[in-house]
Amino acid sequence: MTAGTVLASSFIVPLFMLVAALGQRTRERLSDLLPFAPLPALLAALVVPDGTIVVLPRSLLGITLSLDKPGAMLLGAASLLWIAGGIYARQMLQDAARAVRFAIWWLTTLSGSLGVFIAADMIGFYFFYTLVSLAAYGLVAYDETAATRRASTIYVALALLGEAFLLMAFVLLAAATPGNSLLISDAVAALRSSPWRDITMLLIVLGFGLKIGLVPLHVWMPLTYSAAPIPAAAVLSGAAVKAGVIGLIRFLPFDVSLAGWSEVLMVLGFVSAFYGVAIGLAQTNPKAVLAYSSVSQMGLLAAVLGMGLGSGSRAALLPVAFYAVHHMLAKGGLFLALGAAAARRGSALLVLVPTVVLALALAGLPFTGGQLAKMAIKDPLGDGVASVLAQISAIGSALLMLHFLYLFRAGIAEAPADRPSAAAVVAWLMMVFAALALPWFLFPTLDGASRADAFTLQELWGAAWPILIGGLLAALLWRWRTRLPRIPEGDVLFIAERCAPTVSRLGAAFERADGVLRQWPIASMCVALLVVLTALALAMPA
Amino acid sequence: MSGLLHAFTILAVSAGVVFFIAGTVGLVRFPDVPTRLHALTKADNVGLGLVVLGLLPYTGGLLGALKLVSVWLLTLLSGAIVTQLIARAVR
Amino acid sequence: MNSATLFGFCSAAIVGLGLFGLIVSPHPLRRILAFNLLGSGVFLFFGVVARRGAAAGLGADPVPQALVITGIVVAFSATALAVALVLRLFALTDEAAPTSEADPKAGAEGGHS
Amino acid sequence: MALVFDIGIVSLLIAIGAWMIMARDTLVAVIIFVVYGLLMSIAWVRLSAVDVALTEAAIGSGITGMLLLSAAARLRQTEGAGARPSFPVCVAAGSLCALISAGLAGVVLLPADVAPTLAPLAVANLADTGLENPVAGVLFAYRALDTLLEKVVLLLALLGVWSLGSDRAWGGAPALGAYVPPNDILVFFAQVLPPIGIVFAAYMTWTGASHPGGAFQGGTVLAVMWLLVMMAGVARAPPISSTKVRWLLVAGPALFLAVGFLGFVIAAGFLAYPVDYAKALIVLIEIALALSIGVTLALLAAGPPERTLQP
Amino acid sequence: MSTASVATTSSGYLLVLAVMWPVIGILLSFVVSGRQIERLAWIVLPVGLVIAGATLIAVTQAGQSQIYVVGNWAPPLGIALRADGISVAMMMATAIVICVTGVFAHGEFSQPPGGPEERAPVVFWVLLFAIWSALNALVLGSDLFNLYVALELLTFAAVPLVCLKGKKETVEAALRYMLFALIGSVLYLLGAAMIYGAYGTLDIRLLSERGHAEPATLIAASLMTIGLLAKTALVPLHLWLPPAHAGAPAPGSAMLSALVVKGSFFVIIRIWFDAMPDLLSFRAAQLLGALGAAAILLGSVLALRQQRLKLLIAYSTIAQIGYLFFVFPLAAGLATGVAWSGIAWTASWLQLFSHAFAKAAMFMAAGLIAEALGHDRIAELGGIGRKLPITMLAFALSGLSLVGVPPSGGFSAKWLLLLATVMEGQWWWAVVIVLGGLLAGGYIFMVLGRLLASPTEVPALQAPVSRWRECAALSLAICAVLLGIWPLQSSDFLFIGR
Repeated sequence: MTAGTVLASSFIVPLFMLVAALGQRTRERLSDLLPFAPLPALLAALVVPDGTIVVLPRSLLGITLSLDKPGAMLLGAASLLWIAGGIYARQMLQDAARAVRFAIWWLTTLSGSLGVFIAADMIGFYFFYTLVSLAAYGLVAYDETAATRRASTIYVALALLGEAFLLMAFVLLAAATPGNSLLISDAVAALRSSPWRDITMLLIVLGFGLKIGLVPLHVWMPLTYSAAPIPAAAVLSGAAVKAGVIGLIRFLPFDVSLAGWSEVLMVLGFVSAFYGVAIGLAQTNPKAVLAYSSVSQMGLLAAVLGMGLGSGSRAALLPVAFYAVHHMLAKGGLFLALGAAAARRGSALLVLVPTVVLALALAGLPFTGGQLAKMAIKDPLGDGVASVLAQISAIGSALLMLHFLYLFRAGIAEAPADRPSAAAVVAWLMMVFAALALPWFLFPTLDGASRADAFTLQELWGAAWPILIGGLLAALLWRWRTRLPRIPEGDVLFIAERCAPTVSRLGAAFERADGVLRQWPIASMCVALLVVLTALALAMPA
Repeated sequence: MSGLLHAFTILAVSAGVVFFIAGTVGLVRFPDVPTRLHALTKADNVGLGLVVLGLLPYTGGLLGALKLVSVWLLTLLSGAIVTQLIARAVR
Repeated sequence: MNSATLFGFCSAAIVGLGLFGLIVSPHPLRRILAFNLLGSGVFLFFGVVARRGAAAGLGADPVPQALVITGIVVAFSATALAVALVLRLFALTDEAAPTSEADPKAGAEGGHS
Repeated sequence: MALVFDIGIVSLLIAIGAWMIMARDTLVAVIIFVVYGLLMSIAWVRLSAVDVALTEAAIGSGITGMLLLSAAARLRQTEGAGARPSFPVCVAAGSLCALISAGLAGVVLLPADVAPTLAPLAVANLADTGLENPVAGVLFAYRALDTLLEKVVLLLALLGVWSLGSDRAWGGAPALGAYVPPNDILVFFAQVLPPIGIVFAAYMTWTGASHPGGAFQGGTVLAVMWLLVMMAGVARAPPISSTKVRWLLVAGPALFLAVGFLGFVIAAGFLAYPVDYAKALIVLIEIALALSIGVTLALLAAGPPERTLQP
Repeated sequence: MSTASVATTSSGYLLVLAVMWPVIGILLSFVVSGRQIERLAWIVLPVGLVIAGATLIAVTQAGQSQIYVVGNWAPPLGIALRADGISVAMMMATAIVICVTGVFAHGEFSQPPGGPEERAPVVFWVLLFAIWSALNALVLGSDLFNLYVALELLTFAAVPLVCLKGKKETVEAALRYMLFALIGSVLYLLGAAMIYGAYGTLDIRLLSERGHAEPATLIAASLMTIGLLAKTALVPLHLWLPPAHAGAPAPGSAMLSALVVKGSFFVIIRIWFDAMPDLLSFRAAQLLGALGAAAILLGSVLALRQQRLKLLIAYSTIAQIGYLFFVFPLAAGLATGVAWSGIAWTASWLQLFSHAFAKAAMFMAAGLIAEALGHDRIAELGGIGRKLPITMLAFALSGLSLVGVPPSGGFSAKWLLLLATVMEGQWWWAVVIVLGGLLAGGYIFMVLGRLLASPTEVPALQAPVSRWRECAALSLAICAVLLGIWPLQSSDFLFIGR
């Protein structure tokens, strides 16, 4: 039973810390608790054996928790990232006016983000998913500027839209499962024979696609990550996005080969992968570049999941989880690098070298976690068109990362040196070490994979040539950088903003209709009209 | 005996009705308010009196007759008061 | 075509008139008047139902008649409250804008004070 | 022959109803309403519902007419308020209302083969209530809960009217008759009629148990007499905070409720009466109700408190 | 006429107490002088809560509805009171909301010590008792005319509550509310008359045995339903609700939005699910559902566009009422025992109760904010939430329940409603429900954003807000969230006596 309580404590402890916010005295010290909140989750990821299932009492919504291998991997990495983010945030909130409110939103998002990896029933999953996506609003809207207000409004609107898709999908799943069981495993098993299979799959892909930023649902990502403060951007781009990945892992029916949907996912994935790189190159803000890199990497993951769906086997799940873990650690590290660089302008070299390694690791630099991640997803991709596209996307992400490094170095040069803060650097170094070392420990857990394979010449060269070509392209790009187009963050968003006036005109039409309806003669005539209509509706043979 | 009573009732009630008609014609034809009031109260009270007189034999018992007469007396009282008030209000 | 059916048609007509009066009257007092007319039409319908239910030596079924008596008293208390509201509304309107012509039109200004 | 009289009544009623809706001036419409009320009470007599005819005459056209008349007089200057809705709206409203009344007429036309009635049941059980007037039996025995709740509705309406007074006038007296110039004719009338009225009301309440009449009609006559006295200035309207008035208001429903709860003990349940002295209890309740209805209706017509209490 | 005599059950007396206890409160508060009325309230409120609790326990233990034949006259002639699962649940919710409103209103409507009797406190407490008694009578009544008198009692208690503050626009709102509610009750009365003309009885249980689809019954049913729609303010008959609920004092609008509007809805349910169980044709059910959908969309969009917080919440009430009317198209198969009609039935009651708690809490919170700021313009809320943390929490929790975020009762209701639409195959309702949730999310987050915003200087508190009034609002919001624990399948408690 202790494993169960440890597992449950991973999401209950942060929520419990929220209670501390009510007391006047404990409220000031809330921001100091941030780094310690994810510790139970880390413990759970390490200690709790796979496959443990615990059903919480009815008073806690009867949520069922279970830990499987991908969940444990993601939970461990996410808690590491949240710890690092917590260290950074604690230092940032030292004297900030809105520290308490940020801490409250932080703890809620943290609880949701960790809970989502271990939820085993639909209601629990939806509860955690709502926590992580709606509570992030507070993190994004921390800086109180016009840009952050616009970003947080768009974020909340799209988050609510995603919630709506998922709610409908879960209801369709629940309707198809025999008996009243709300377990995800039963629901997905019953999906094959459900009369609403395609609509459910569409809603699942839309809901989780919006979370992982598949094109065209990615528009909120660049806005949100550039508006959010550094620690928030790190945890949101690292851990929170993975809620979508675990959602796809849990809810896609891998044990039956759904032909149509695997192609859809692959197309969406690869389009996002290349689109992310293309638009990322046209960005000037390093945070936006990282955001578009997330769009690209998540697109790649979606493509791998599509292939797994097509092959009808669950083999692709663990590699996807492994790739996601590496991306989480690397991306978190890069965001924290931005913070650390801003904080320690002095020895630029000390900050630059690890960042270069981390950035190229995302593109699959040999001897790094990236290479292992690329190797892991090679078998599910097979050797057809998909693996070629994957190689090309590796080149693209290498190019994008070099572009980021160029901006990063320029950023360091003229960043205002406020004061070197130890916490920021500690958090960043922790992430760098985790991103480089952790994949090596986790790699053997993948079935049929050993560390030794990574050192064969053929593998090393396979990982190196995309980076070399990327470097070549980057050099070319550097010469024509002046003529590169500047695309505003959230590129296709301006189309949405252009149709905003039509929406407000629709609202005004509603208001006029209400004005007419609320005049006395019209309203009382509606009474008479409804009496006649109801009488006719009742009288006519049904 | 009842034939005589019937004749008496028909006679009295029809006389009453004639007075009512006279009162209404007065109300319609007369030029200003006081004269109309005058016509109404005079004619209608007498008319009502005759109708009550005509119906007395059918009330079945003294109590019914007394009630009918009291109706007439009350109408007389309220008619007079109201006419005074309207006349005073109009002047 | 006995008298009960005749009064039934009368009540139907009066209900129609009352409802029409409620819809088209602009002044709240006229609406209260139309409400009373509509109410008396509905009570007349009760009376017709009672008259048709005449049995066991009674001229009419006593239950609907008792309901009508209760209904009339309730209708009166509704009228009293509504009239008091109208008087209070115009008193406040005069207080607020004695010069401008009082305008309790049933426009849509609703609660946008 | 009687049918001709009925047709006359019905056509008059409909004509007056239409005239009332179409009248331009509100005061004219109210006067027509009073006439309509009196005609309606004749219609009730034709439907052999004498109790209802009395109630309609007393409450339906009497006190309601008086209330509307004083309101219309006071609001004469707001006459031009608002325009009638546009023509198409009137036509649409008219057609919809015509449709509804046609539906109603259709329902009236096709009665059930044997008209369902509760008359036999009511008469059969009347003996237990000790009353001879079946309508009083229904009001005070079979559906006593409705009558009790309706009394509470009356009290609430009164409280609603009182709540419309201003804060500082709370506890003061309604301004009825406070401004009327000394008018000897009205004073004479207010001294002659009330004694007759009170005797008449007492008789009406007393006979309610066996003949048409009862607490409501008696109470209304009492109310009208008190209003006449107040309007003539013979007696001033009582302050609403006077305990005597409050007790009088509550006496009727409180006694009714007490007897109802007593039913738990001495009879079969709530609002049940022991068979042998059911009539005594009911008459007692009727008297108390008549008193409190009289005071309630009078204060309802008198309106919200306006004059603050002169200490 | 088969007069299967229905007998008073063992704990039937509780039903009489439930209706008559607040009436005793009313009569006493007329007599007792102004200052003791609060003490009277401290007696009436807890005892009323105990009565509601006792009835709840009695019905759940007995497993079948409790009946009380008033005056020992069997129904066709006399009146019976009947408490089944839904009425006892509604009674419990009413008791809780009214008691908390009483606690909340103690600060605002208390007599100043010494000094003459004040107007507002006396009137408020009497109206509170009257609303309670009327709702209990509505919920327990099983005779159509008795329900009419209860509806009138409810309207007469609600109208003066709207214009208690005496401002011009509240008096005008009260007048429009009064007249529209009167149209509703007259049409209801006309329907009742036609039903009596057709079947010779007004008792709901006897009607369900005798009722059959003939023109008179159908016209009567439509008249009654539309009359009650006017009192429930379903679009397009919602002209009176926004100014009335926004203008009333905070505790008043809490009771109006949470309870009074539900009273007439309860009677519609009695008509279509008890009196005439299988007469609701598919088209009529779709019409009611369509009106509900229109209410959701119009109410939510207009709530998004409001400038004043109380008007926003009033329009949100109009939207949330729309959800209730999906019970007619979805649970139509209830009589014939279709499985998922039970889910739709449970869903709409869950929605009704969670909306009652959430909306009462939200109006109280808005009242506190308006009191603290002196106005309730949303644009200038200026982060007042940081000065009133508990009010802020109450508003957030009730908002989340309205939007339907997981731990709350609103979510369970929305989940079950969606499940019912899917099972029933009427997917168009699902689209409206989800869209309504989105729009609700929109206006709740708009207000939360303004409450949490931190401009350069947060406006000073004009009037100190006492702590326990905030806790009263928070307690109701927590009730709305606790309803989330309700098991997510058709609950048999709501089927007692069906």
